[in-house]
Amino acid sequence: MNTSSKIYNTTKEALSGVLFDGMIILSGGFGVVGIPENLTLAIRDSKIKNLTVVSNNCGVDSFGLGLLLETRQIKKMISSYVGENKLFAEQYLNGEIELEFSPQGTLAERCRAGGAGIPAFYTKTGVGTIVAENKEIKNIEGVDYLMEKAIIGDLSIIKAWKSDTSGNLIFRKTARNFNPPFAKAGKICVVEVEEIVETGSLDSDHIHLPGIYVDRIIKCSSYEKKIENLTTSVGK
Amino acid sequence: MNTSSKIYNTTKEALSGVLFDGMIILSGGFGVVGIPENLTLAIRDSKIKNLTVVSNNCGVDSFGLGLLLETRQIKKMISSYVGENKLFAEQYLNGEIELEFSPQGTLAERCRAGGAGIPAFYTKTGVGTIVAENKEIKNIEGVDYLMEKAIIGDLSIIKAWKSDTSGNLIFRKTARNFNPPFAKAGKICVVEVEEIVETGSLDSDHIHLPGIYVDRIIKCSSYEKKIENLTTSVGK
Amino acid sequence: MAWSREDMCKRASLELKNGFYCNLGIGMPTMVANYIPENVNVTLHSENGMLGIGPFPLLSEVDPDIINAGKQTITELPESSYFDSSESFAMIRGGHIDLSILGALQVSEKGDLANWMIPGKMVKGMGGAMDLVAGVKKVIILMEHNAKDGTSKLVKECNLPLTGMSVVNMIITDLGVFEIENEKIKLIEKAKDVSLEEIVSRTEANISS
Amino acid sequence: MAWSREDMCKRASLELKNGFYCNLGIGMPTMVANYIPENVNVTLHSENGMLGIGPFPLLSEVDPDIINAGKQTITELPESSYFDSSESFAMIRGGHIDLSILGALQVSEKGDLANWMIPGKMVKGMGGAMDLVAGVKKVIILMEHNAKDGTSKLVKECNLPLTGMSVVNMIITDLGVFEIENEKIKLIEKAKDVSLEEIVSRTEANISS
Repeated sequence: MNTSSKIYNTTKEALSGVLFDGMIILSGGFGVVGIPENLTLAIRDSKIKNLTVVSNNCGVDSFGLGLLLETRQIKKMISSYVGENKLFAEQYLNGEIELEFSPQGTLAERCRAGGAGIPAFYTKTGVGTIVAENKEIKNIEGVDYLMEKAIIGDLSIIKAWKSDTSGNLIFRKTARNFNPPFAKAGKICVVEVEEIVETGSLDSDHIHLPGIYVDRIIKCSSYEKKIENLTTSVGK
Repeated sequence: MNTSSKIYNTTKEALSGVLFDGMIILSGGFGVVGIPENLTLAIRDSKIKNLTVVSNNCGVDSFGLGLLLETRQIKKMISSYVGENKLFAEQYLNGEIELEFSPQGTLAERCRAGGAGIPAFYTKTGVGTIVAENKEIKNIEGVDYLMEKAIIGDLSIIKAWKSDTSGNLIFRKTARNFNPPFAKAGKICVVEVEEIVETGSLDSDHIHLPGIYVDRIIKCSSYEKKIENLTTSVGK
Repeated sequence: MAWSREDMCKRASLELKNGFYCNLGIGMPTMVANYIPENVNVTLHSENGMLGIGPFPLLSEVDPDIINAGKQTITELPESSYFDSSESFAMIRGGHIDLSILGALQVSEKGDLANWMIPGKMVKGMGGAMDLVAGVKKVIILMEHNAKDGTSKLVKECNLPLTGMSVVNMIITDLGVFEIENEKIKLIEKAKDVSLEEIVSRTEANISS
Repeated sequence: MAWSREDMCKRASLELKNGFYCNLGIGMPTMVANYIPENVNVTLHSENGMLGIGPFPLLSEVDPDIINAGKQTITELPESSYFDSSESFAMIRGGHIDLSILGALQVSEKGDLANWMIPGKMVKGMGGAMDLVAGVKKVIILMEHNAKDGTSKLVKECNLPLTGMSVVNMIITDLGVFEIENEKIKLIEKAKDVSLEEIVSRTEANISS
């Protein structure tokens, strides 16, 4: 099945040799949708520490990145929203964890830039707010913009729906979110997927993330896919 | 069929009210693949002049943007490569047309930035070359980068394969190229397509360009799809 | 008599014009979607990567991979499309979204907005709010006119950390509708049976009309 | 006896390692693809928006919507994917392409490259060459050692307009293989039956070995 040798058999193997204390990890997902739940478990079990984790959110209590808070493996978070997590609040107020807020769109773009060889860009987002502190302001054609710098991670862990054996990826619905830009911004990108298909069985016009960005693939059979806010309507 | 009123019946109607002398037009395509051949004809027939045209290439003699050279409607080109066009060379050497070279990736990114609200970004491309003349150089973490500014057009004309009635677009093979970034960077975007399908018949996970970027759609039945370099192999 | 929350949502829904692409914030702004007139075709954007938000699903239809920015389970529509977060915010930052309706803690006369942080309390984060107010063509704030302690939320100067500077175009409260023009707040519509005097007395900011 | 063009392409093909993503320039570099060993799995990138370039099509298979950066008709492979130009150059600029092989007019001792413009003659444009040399991990130049008039293309300083500064890692000519290290050109391999004396006499740049 595997000529490319990108496919691994366990999450532990898929992360072997790429983990170290103090590293920067980009972790895909929005809320708990599209998060690499199984790779996160493997990082917990690896016991590496002093991590800087870039993720839009920090999971919820006892799920996703919340697990790495329990084990105190995270030294610093770069996020746009950490409101769903009591343990985060506790550790932050105790001074046990650092926090850098990046507006959601700026965070996505900083990683997209990191993957695209753009070290910095200008944006109106955050001008006149605390986000602008210690950042260069440039006036371009009469408007003030903030310079934001790219983010590059030592490792990206992401979650896709399907991969082919070359690492071409397809995501499903809103589980795509931060996964593609984070994949591109990691020096190494490890992806967990629900299904691996033969190369050639995905439509070449509809690859969401080409295999060039994917170093290692692990198929996981267990997905909890927690729902944060179950909202439903009644039938007509 | 049309609730969104984005669909027009002729290329002339699809461009009515949006053309003016001296405007900036972004024209999709690479070589002559994925170019808006029919909208280009309608622009020729509109007789607007003094155009600044942003396009990776300038068509070939008597096809694509080459047609607007014949009628001398183009005042300035912003391109990365104009080598396929004798008439361009002639008008350039006579001083009849201005030319701004932008490296191909920088050109694509300047338009992507224009569409994404990023007025300027830094890149290594072109540092130490004539492309860097009169541009700001910034040293970021020991490396020199060039500041490149976004491009926004008064109008984008692009070519897609299929559109649904909401303007969600699908491109085909290498005919995608500059069309999506140019679509995003135009104040108005007019797209010509080979087929219009009902909204709901395209896969929501596989829309290349969401309808938010598309203002007007025209289905064209005539496609010449010229081939510049026919290269073939013999069977085994 | 001031407007009810339903009245406020209905009034806000009149700002959604046919063909608009809109982003509705968490809370009351999300509810505006329930009042969009049938003949008005609006496409709702969710910053986590979706255009064309449908209604909440039946329990049997719930799909954990389809949520909105408030992490609520939702459904898709025939015109829906999905994309990644960098693309989603390119739409926002690039000015392709026609209208955003958001909640607020304070709005100043200049249109400064504070809606993400109360120092001293735990900070949850700005999420996409700073991007929305900086990028979307028109920003409408939908909020109670006064805080629970009675203080005015329309202020001369915000003393809470800002979400954006000079970014608000219109404010809809339980007392009326206001526009920001040339760094002034102008009353353009009063809630039924609410007097100008009441509005002025309950507002810290200067109001012109 | 200097290397033939086929020898040069074969030598260049040895630089394509298993698992590499490569971009091959127009002309002789494109031909290197014909010499990739069967057990080496390389994915070819085309800057107009494709990964996984296949061979030229049979006449009956020609598809005008599938071309490479040289505007030649090509075919796709099972692993192929298509994307837009901004994404294609994000791959290049972001350092995701392992190797680019390009032609040249001049290469200097510092690794400066000139390959896009001869002033006074009509200028065709740099296309994607400036992006490739600035972004790709390793840049190999494949060129004749001397121009048609006999002048050396390995020079002390380029006098033609540059494509990039200090960007070339390796040069393969009909006389041998050279690496640029610490702003010096080092000979690492001579073509069969070519002497060091011949190489030095036909080269303007200083050569160390």
